This record gives sequence, structure tokens and C-alpha cells, in this order.
Amino acid sequence: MIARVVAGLVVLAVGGSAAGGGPPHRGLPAGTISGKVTYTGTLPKLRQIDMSKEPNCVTQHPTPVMTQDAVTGPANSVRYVVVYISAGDQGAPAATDTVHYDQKGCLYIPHVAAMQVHQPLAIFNDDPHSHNIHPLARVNAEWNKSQPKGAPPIRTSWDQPEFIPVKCNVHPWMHGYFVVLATPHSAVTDSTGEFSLAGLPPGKYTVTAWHERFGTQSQEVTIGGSESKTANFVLTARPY
Amino acid sequence: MTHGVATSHAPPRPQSFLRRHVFSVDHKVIGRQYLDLALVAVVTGMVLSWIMRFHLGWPETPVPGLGKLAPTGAAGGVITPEYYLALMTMHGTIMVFFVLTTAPFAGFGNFFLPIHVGAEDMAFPRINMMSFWVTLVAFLVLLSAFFVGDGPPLSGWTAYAPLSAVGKDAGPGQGVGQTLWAISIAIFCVAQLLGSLNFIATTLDLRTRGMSLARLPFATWAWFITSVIGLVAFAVLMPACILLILDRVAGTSFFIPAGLVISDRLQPHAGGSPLLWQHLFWFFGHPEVYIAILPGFGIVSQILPVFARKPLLGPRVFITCLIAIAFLSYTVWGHHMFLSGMNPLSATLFSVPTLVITIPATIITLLWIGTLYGARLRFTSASLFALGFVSVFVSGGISGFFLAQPSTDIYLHGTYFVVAHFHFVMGVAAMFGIFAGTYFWFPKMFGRMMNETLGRWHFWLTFIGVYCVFMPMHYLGLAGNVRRYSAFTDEYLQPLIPLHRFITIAALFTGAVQLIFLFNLIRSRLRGPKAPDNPWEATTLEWSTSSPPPHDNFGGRQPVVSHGPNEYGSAGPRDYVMQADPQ
Amino acid sequence: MSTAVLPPSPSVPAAARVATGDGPRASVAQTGVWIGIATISMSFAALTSALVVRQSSAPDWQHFQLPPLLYLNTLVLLVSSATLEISRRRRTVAALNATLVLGLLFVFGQVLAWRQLAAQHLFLASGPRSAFLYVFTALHALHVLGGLGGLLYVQRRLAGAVLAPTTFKAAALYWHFMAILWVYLLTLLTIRG
Amino acid sequence: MGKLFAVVVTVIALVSAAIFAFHVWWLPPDISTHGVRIDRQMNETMVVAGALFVLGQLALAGFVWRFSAGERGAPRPVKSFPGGPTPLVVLATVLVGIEILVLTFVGSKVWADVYQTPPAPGALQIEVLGEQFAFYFRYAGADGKFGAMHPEMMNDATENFFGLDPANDTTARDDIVVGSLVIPINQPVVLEMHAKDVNHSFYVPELRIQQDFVPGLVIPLHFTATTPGKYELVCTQLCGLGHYNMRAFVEVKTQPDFAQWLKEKAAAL
Repeated sequence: MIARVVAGLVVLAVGGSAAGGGPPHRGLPAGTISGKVTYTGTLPKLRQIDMSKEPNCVTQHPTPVMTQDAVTGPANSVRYVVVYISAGDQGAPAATDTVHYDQKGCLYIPHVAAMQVHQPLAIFNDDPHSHNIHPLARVNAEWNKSQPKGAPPIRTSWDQPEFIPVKCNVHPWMHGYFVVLATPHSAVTDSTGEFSLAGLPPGKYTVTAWHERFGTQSQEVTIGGSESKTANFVLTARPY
Repeated sequence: MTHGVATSHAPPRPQSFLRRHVFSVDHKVIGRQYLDLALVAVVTGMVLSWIMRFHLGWPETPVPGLGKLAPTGAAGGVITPEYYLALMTMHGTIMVFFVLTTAPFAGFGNFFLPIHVGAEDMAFPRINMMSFWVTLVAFLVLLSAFFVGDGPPLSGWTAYAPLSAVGKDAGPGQGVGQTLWAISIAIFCVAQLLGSLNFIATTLDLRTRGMSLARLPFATWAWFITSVIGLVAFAVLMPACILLILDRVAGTSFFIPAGLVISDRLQPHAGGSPLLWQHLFWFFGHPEVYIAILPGFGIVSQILPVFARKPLLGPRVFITCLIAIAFLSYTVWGHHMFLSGMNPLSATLFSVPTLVITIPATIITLLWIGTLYGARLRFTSASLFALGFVSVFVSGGISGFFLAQPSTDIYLHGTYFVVAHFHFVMGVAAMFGIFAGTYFWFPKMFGRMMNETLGRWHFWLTFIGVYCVFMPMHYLGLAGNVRRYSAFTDEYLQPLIPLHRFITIAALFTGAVQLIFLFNLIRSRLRGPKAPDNPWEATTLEWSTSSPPPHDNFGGRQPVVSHGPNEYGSAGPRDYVMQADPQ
Repeated sequence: MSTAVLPPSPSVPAAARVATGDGPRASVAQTGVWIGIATISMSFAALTSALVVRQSSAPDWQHFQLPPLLYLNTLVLLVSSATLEISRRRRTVAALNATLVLGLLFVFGQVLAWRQLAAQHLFLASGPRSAFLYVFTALHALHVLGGLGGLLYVQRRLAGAVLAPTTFKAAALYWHFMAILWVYLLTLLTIRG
Repeated sequence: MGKLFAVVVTVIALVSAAIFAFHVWWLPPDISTHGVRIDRQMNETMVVAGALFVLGQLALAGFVWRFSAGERGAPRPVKSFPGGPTPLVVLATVLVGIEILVLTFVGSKVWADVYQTPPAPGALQIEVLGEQFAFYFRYAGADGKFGAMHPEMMNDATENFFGLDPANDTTARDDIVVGSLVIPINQPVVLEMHAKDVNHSFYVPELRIQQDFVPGLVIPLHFTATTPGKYELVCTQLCGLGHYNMRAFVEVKTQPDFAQWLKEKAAAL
């Protein structure tokens, strides 16, 4: 048990930082697109998640846990924004490392997981009770599996690009997203709202930023050689 | 020794093995086929109950090998909540339909009703054969739910809408599995309707000379009344299943109201009524439990006089009570729905007939006990199981008092008290009826005697075992333990877990004891000692022909009946007078 | 064991075998049909109660005119009952053939009525009343086809002059019930407009 | 063999009846105003049923003990039950008949008070939503009015379980939505029960109350709690894979505590 918690933390550290996926090409000139995602407009009021139904989870959160659909950081930065190359991708090698998706304290960690088509995904249950994972896929095949306490991780992958909302039927407040993309170049912003897509061969790219509540924005960026371009996004927030 | 009149021409005797043993129209072969199907079904159902009981006692302990058998349902040997409910649904459906309706009614009934009335075969032999094969198809369709889509359905044997009617959004197993369940039950209804048609036509029209309705043996009375109940009950369940299938696949809204959000999707249905399914289902459901128990009444009333060596007390009263139960069984279905959102006034209306129906049941029990007065009881496996039936039926029937009144049902509905009640009456009493019937009629059906010592061991261990399994469930119910739970995570259930472990151990023990019965069945069928024509010195017609009976039951002679079935304890050289004895 | 010699009693025919004697036992087929009628009536009674409950459970009951073809089909079915009765009384094959043709015409007419409904965009799933209309007509037509099968069996035996009058009576009984059932269903669907 | 059967049946009957009689496992203490009469009905039925159960089993055991065929000695002539079946029929009809009348008459009054009478006028109205695998409760808030429910707007992720539309429905803005049922003592409470997806049920053993949620219907359920404390509310109608875990806590508070709790929740909106 301890080993898995440590592994979970390590992954958190790696996944959390803004250096997104996408291995650089050996020797070829490779550019980087980085930037920051912020919002304007009035934020919806985050509500406290009521976990009273599951005492195991209430004890794991000394401070109240807020809903995660509009998480922001300092200076209007927006967290859990998936920034990826939506057009102009020149067929980089597929990402093969396993995406870890953890259920801890009746929450999905990370709230949003970006992955490439066919990339292996492992779902862990680190709670002292059963969860059930129900990805509400429409394009991909939908499934709904329970994971009792201590059950082996569920290993799967998706074969079509899709923004798949994930819910736990047993704990209705648990929500997350599997963002399945055709391109390996993607990054999920942390509380600083920054992202960085490295290892991009020269070419004209369309960079898209997606957020579950504030919508999607795209920008055109052209990479000459081994240069670094910035692309900032400003999403509009509505109170209700 | 038989006495009778040469019939003008016997039916042509089928020659090929296939015609004589597989696709045979002989009611005896069909009766044996039904009993074999019920045997396979009861073993399947029992294994499912073992897995469920083990999971309730020790939720986290993996069952070795189960992970490979059911990789999705029991990854690593620990079954998931949805797989537990799937096993529960299949356990309930298999036991109610393919064991308790098939064995005592279709199995023994098919074999012995024609002989009891003195006929050569059922009224419509080809339809009779078809009803078995359609039942087998229904059983295979039901079992295929294990291997198709995402597993068997999880909405229980009652399959309440909209959980059963919405489709795969309602959870794993509710996609293909639930549709297969509905199709299997619809097919089963067709089979049962054909079976009932045959039973009624044979009893009314093919009775031999002298066999008036009053002289019908008690088992045949029970099969006849059960088939009348079955005719009406299954005729209602079939359209209900058809409407459910249409709701699931054709987009109609018989049972699904508007505005349902399931798995975060607004369902494209409007206007249906979930209570409509409950009314249609339970209009069939309660008569179904009488279809399961009445043949048991008939078998016990057939067996007790034989081993008490005295006539059944009040045979006419017994038959009148059977008929009273048949009528009343159609007026009580609402007691399953006191708290279901039905108009509360109708709860009071349904509770009265439910309590009134206990009167004929009490009378029949008192008649059995009265028959024992002044008897010279002989103890064989058959008579022990018949006596066990009386004891277990008393226990099960009495717990019905609590559930028949709305005021106490407020607390006990949906708890293990209900599980204890229906298991005692259907899961144990009806099974004791089947065991008694098997030990009693095995010599006649196969021409060989069963081993009495094994039979007695089987009785004593099972009798004590079932009380250890199901009596504690009453206590769980009183403590408010809710049924159909795959795990006990609520705080108020923690102190009850030791009781669940005791029940699990008792259930595994009682289940293992059934292997004695299985071994006895197989060994006696192969190497049991030769059975005489009338080993128990009984009076009904099947004992005045050879064991096993010839193809046309009476060896070319049609029996003439001149006595009732109840002539025991008479003076003279023999203390019984057979029905076929001359005046 | 004295074996009293009794007059040979009428044989105990299973329905499958030829029933030559005309004893009461030969009416097994009729008993069977009466039981079948009881079963089918119970099924349609259940469906009727479902219709009544469904109509009151939500205000979405459609109000449309039933295709007039259904009333014509009813006429066809009633005439076929008449021809069958003639055929039974006079044991004539021609009248029986007429019944068969009319029966098939009725089923064909029902399918045509379905197409007219479809043309008005009234499908099984478009509303409760059309759903019940389709379920009633489908189940009834299924049982009519079963009746036609019975009449074919009767025709084959009548042609071979080996048909017991009670078997013919049983088949006729079933066919008349089909007509009565259809009249009931159509009335129910019409008044529940 | 007969004597062994009689002994086994007697032991089973007496042990089972004793466990019932000594309340080894029994109903939890009742905390509702109507519960005391349910407990009395339960006790009365237990006494009557227990008596019938023990008498029935002992009669069976006694007759089997007395009338098994002795291996030794000539077979005794067969005696039939004195008076034939009629005394038994009369006994059964009278005995069970009277019991039915008593139980039905008394019982129907207990049932009617809970399920057939409208809630008291001053009852505190709370909306309950049963969904796949949790209960959620809504209080009307300061304006005393409940916002409209829109199924298509229900979103568990944003804790909008009741599908409220605060943007253009002002009455919904002050509605308090929580995951546990908090009620004041000695004040009638009426629950408006909504089912979001499939059948569920509302069962609190201590409150002696149970009622199914039916999709498409709004079912009122009223009761009054008398003892402060925290109790468990569970679902008794099979609703899917999480049925075993569909639970909420019922917190019965004194009047001031309840008012304080309500104020905190309103402030936290």
C-alpha cells in the first residue's frame, strides 16, 4: 500500500509540472510552444462537495473540498485546461508511457487526464472502499466497472479521440475527464495556468486550449527552427 | 395382476433410439427430461448461492479460480457489487422458474398424472413434447446471459422497471443481459401455457372408467389446480414480458416515465408507469409461489397416508382448501407493493385477503397433523421428508403473518425477514416436496430402489441445515438488515456480520449435504436393487402397473377404477384397497 | 383375480391418432381449444388493463382516426367465420378453401393497415395508443396465423375423409373466437380514442 | 426414528422461539411519534405467531412421537381423529379468523395514521432526491419557496443535483442542497420524494418509516422525530450496483441547533 502511495506522489510531481508529454525528435531542430491560460468575466461560485455519505472520505479531507469544474489559481490563471496541437501535427512517435489515474479520498487525481489514442491507462483505487468507474464514452465503447478495495488496477486504452467525462456511480460527486487525443503533444495546465509543448518539428500548427466549463479556443503558431513561441489564451467565465 | 379391458389398438411403438429417448412423445420420458433439467438448474442455482453467501461472509477473501472463470465479474477472485446482483438475479430466476415450477409440477406431474387418471398418455403428446423443448430453449437463453455482453442482468428476479426497462445506461448487465432475461421468461411462459393446457385436458377428458373427479389422487388434484393457476398466471406474465422487451428495444414507453436522467443522460421516454410493471408482475408473482407449493401439498398428501397406514383426514376438505387457495391467490398480489407508491388505501384492501388465505393453508396443515393421529407411522426417506415439509411449511407460513399486515410491513419490507419467509416456504418446503416425491416415486420411475441409509442421512443433515440457514435470517430482518446488499458497509449492520458468517457456513454445509442425494440418485439409477411393483403398499393406479411402467402405462389393458385413493387401514388380509381392485 | 369381461370401452385416442369412435372422449380437441381460448383471453385482458392504466398514467394519449381499412378487415374475418360454419355443417371443401383465402386476406389487410398508419407517421414508438394498436394487431394476427395452420390440418383430413366432426368443431370454435376477439379489440381501440 | 424426529423438531422450535422471545436481535429503539404503535403491533403479532408456531411444531412432534409404528408387538388398530376433520376446520377458521380480525383492525389504524392522513399543517417541507446511489435533500431557504427542477440541467459535478436554474429562477438561488437529512425534534416533517432515475426507497429503522421513490411520481412522506442523534438512512429497493452503498445520515437536532445549522448553510451559499 505504501509503495503505491509513493508512486502516486512521484507521478503527481511529474504530471503536475507544465513540461507536457511528447518526446523530442533526436537531432532534428525542435521548437517549443508555451504560454499561460487565464480567464475574464465573473467566476461561478465554487460549492463545497458534500461527502457525508462516505465517512472514509470525510476523514481524508480536513479542509473542505470544492467542486473542480472551475479551478483557478493566482492572477486569473485557469487549472485543468488541456492544451494540444489540433492541426499540423507531423506524426510524432506514439506516447507509450502509462497514464496513471487514481481514486483517492473520493476524488479523481488528476481531475483531467490527457492521453493519446491507444496509450495505456491504469486506474487505481487507493480508497478503503469500493469505487466504480463509468467513462460516459459515446464514440468509444462505454463500460462501467466496479473496483472493490484492493482490487488490481483496471488497465485499458481508448482507440478513438474523444473528450470522455468519467463518473463514479457510487459517489455521484466524483467527476473527471479522459481527454483522448490523436496527437501526443498535449499538456494539462496546473494552478499556475502555464503549459509548454516541446519537441515540435518546424511547421504551421493550430494550438487548441479546452476547458470543461469555459469552452475551447484555438491559435495558429508557426515554428521556424529550434525556436520557442508563446501562445496565451484568455477564456471567458460566466457566473452560472 | 392388473385388471382392466383390452384397448382396441395401442399407439405404434417408436423404434429409433432418438424417437424413444430424446424426441419422445411419451409423457414418462418427458417427465424424466423435466426432472433432469430441474436437477441441472438446481445445481447451477445452488452454486450461485454458495458464491453469494461466501461473499457476504468474507467480502475481501478471494475465491480461488473464480477470477479465471469470471474475469470481469470477479477480477482477482473477489466479486464486484454488480456481479453479486447478477448472481442474485440468476439465482432467483433459475430457482423460481426452472426448478420450483419445473420439477414438482411439470416433472412429476407429466410422469404420473396420465397414470393416475388411467390414461395411456397426455391429451396432446406432441404439444407436451414441445413444451419441454421450449422450456429447455428458455433455460439456454437465460444461461447465455452469462456469456454475452456485459454479463447477466442485475435487476433481481422481479426486474422492476425502469431499472430493467431503460437499457445499458442503468448499469452493467442491463443491456443485452436484461433483454435475454425477458426473452427467456417470455419463452418459458409459452412452454408453461402448453404444459398447463395438456394437464387440464388430460384430467378432464382422459380419465379411465370409474375414475370420477372425487376419486382422483391428491397429487393429481394438486397438479390439476396448479395448472389452472398457471394457465392464468403465465398468460399475464407473457404480455408483460412482451411490453418490457418493446420498451427496451423498440423505444416505446409502457413502463418508463418522462424526465429520467440515468448515467447523466436524459432518457428518450415519456409517460410510462413503473407501477404498471409491478402490478402485472405480481399479479403473476403471487400465484407463481402457489404454483411452486401446491404440488408439494399434493405430494405430501399422497405420501403421508401411505406411511401412516391410515386415510388422509378430510380429503374433501383438503380439495376444497386447494380450490380456495387457487381463487384467493389472485386477490393478494398487492401485499408485495404496500410501500411501492401504490395508493395506501389499497394496502389495507390487499392485506385482508392475504390474511384470509392463511385459513385454508392452516386447515391443510392441521389435516396433515390430524392424519398422524392414531397412525402406525413407518419412517422411510419419503415419509421423513413429508413430515419435514409440514414442519418447515409451518415455520415459513407463520412468518407470513408479519408481512401480510401493512403496519408491520413498514419495518420488515425489503429486509432479510422477507428473504427468510419466501426461502422457508419456497426454497425449503417446496424442495422437501420434491425430495419426498423423488424418494417415493423413484422405484416406480426407474424400477430400482434408492438407498434408505443415504436417504436418511440426507434428510437429517438437510433438515437441521436449512433451519440453521434460514431461521437466523428472521433475526437479521428484525434487526433491519436490508436484502439484496452485496456488502455491509453501514454501521448498524456491522454487529450482524457474525450471524451472516454462521449462515454462510450452514449454507455451504447444507449445500454439500445435497451431494449425498446426488450420489444416491446416480448410484441407485445404475445399481439400485430391483423395485417391486408396489414397494410402499400404496393404492393409486401407478402402483398397479409394472416398475417402470410399459410404454402405454398399463400393458394394453385399460384399468377400471372402483375405489377412492384413500383406502388405507381397512380390515382384512391387506390393510389397504387399491384403486384398481375389483368391487 | 377375477377378470370381469367388460364390453370394450371406446378407445382412448390421443389427439394425434385418428379418432374413429364418436364417444365423449373424442372431444379432447374441443377441451383443448376451450382452454386455449381461456389463455388467450387472459393475455388480452392483461393487455387491456395495461392499456387502461397507461392511458391514465400520462396525458400523452394520442387522438387519431383509425384507418378505415381495419373495419373492412373485420368484415372479411366475419365472412370467413360464416363460410367456415357452412363448411363445417355441410363438410364441403370449397367453403373451407374460401375461409382459408379470407383468412389470408384478413392478415394481408392488417399489414396494409400498418402501412397506412406508417404513412401517417404513427409508429410503434410514437405514442402509447399507436403502440397498443400495433401490439394488439400483431398478437391477434399471430394467433390468426395459428388458426390458419389448424384449418390447413383440418382441410387435409377433410380431403382424406378421415376428419372427426368434433375436431372440425374444435377448429371452427377457435376461428370464431378469433373473430370475436378482433371485434372486441377494435371496439376497445376505437372507444379509447 | 419417530422419537428422534420429535426431539429434533421440538428443540428447533423452542430454540428459535426463545431467540425471538428474548429479543437477542430486535428492532432498534424507536425515535418517532408513530413508532410506538408499530412496535406494539409487532409484539402482538410476535406473541400470536410465536404461539401458533410452537403449538404447530409441538403438535407435529407429539403425534409423530406417539403414533410411530412400534417395531415390537402387534400393529395397533388404526384410530381416526376424533370427530373427523370438522373440529380442525372450525379450530383453524375461528383461531386464525379472530386473529386476522384483531390484527387487521388494529393494524389498519396504525397504517392509516402514517400513510393515509395528510401531514400536519405546520410541517417542515424538505425535498428528497433519490438518485443512483445517493440521497440529496433540499431546504426552501429564506424565501420559503423551492426553485423549479429541470432534469436536463442536473449535473452532479457542479453539485446541481436538483437541476436548479439559479440564472433565471430567483427562488432557486437560496435553496440549500445537502447530502444529509437534518431535522428538528418534535416538529412534523414532510418529505417530497423525487426519484431521478430508477426506483429507490427511504428506510430509517429507528424512525419506523419506509417508502419507495417511484420515478415519475412525487410521493409525500411525513413523520416526527423525538430523540436527537445521528441515524442511518438506507435504500431498500434494488436500484443497481451501488444499492448497498446508497446511504445518508439523518441528524435530528434540537430546535436551536437546527436553526443555527440552517443559518450556517444559508450563509455558505
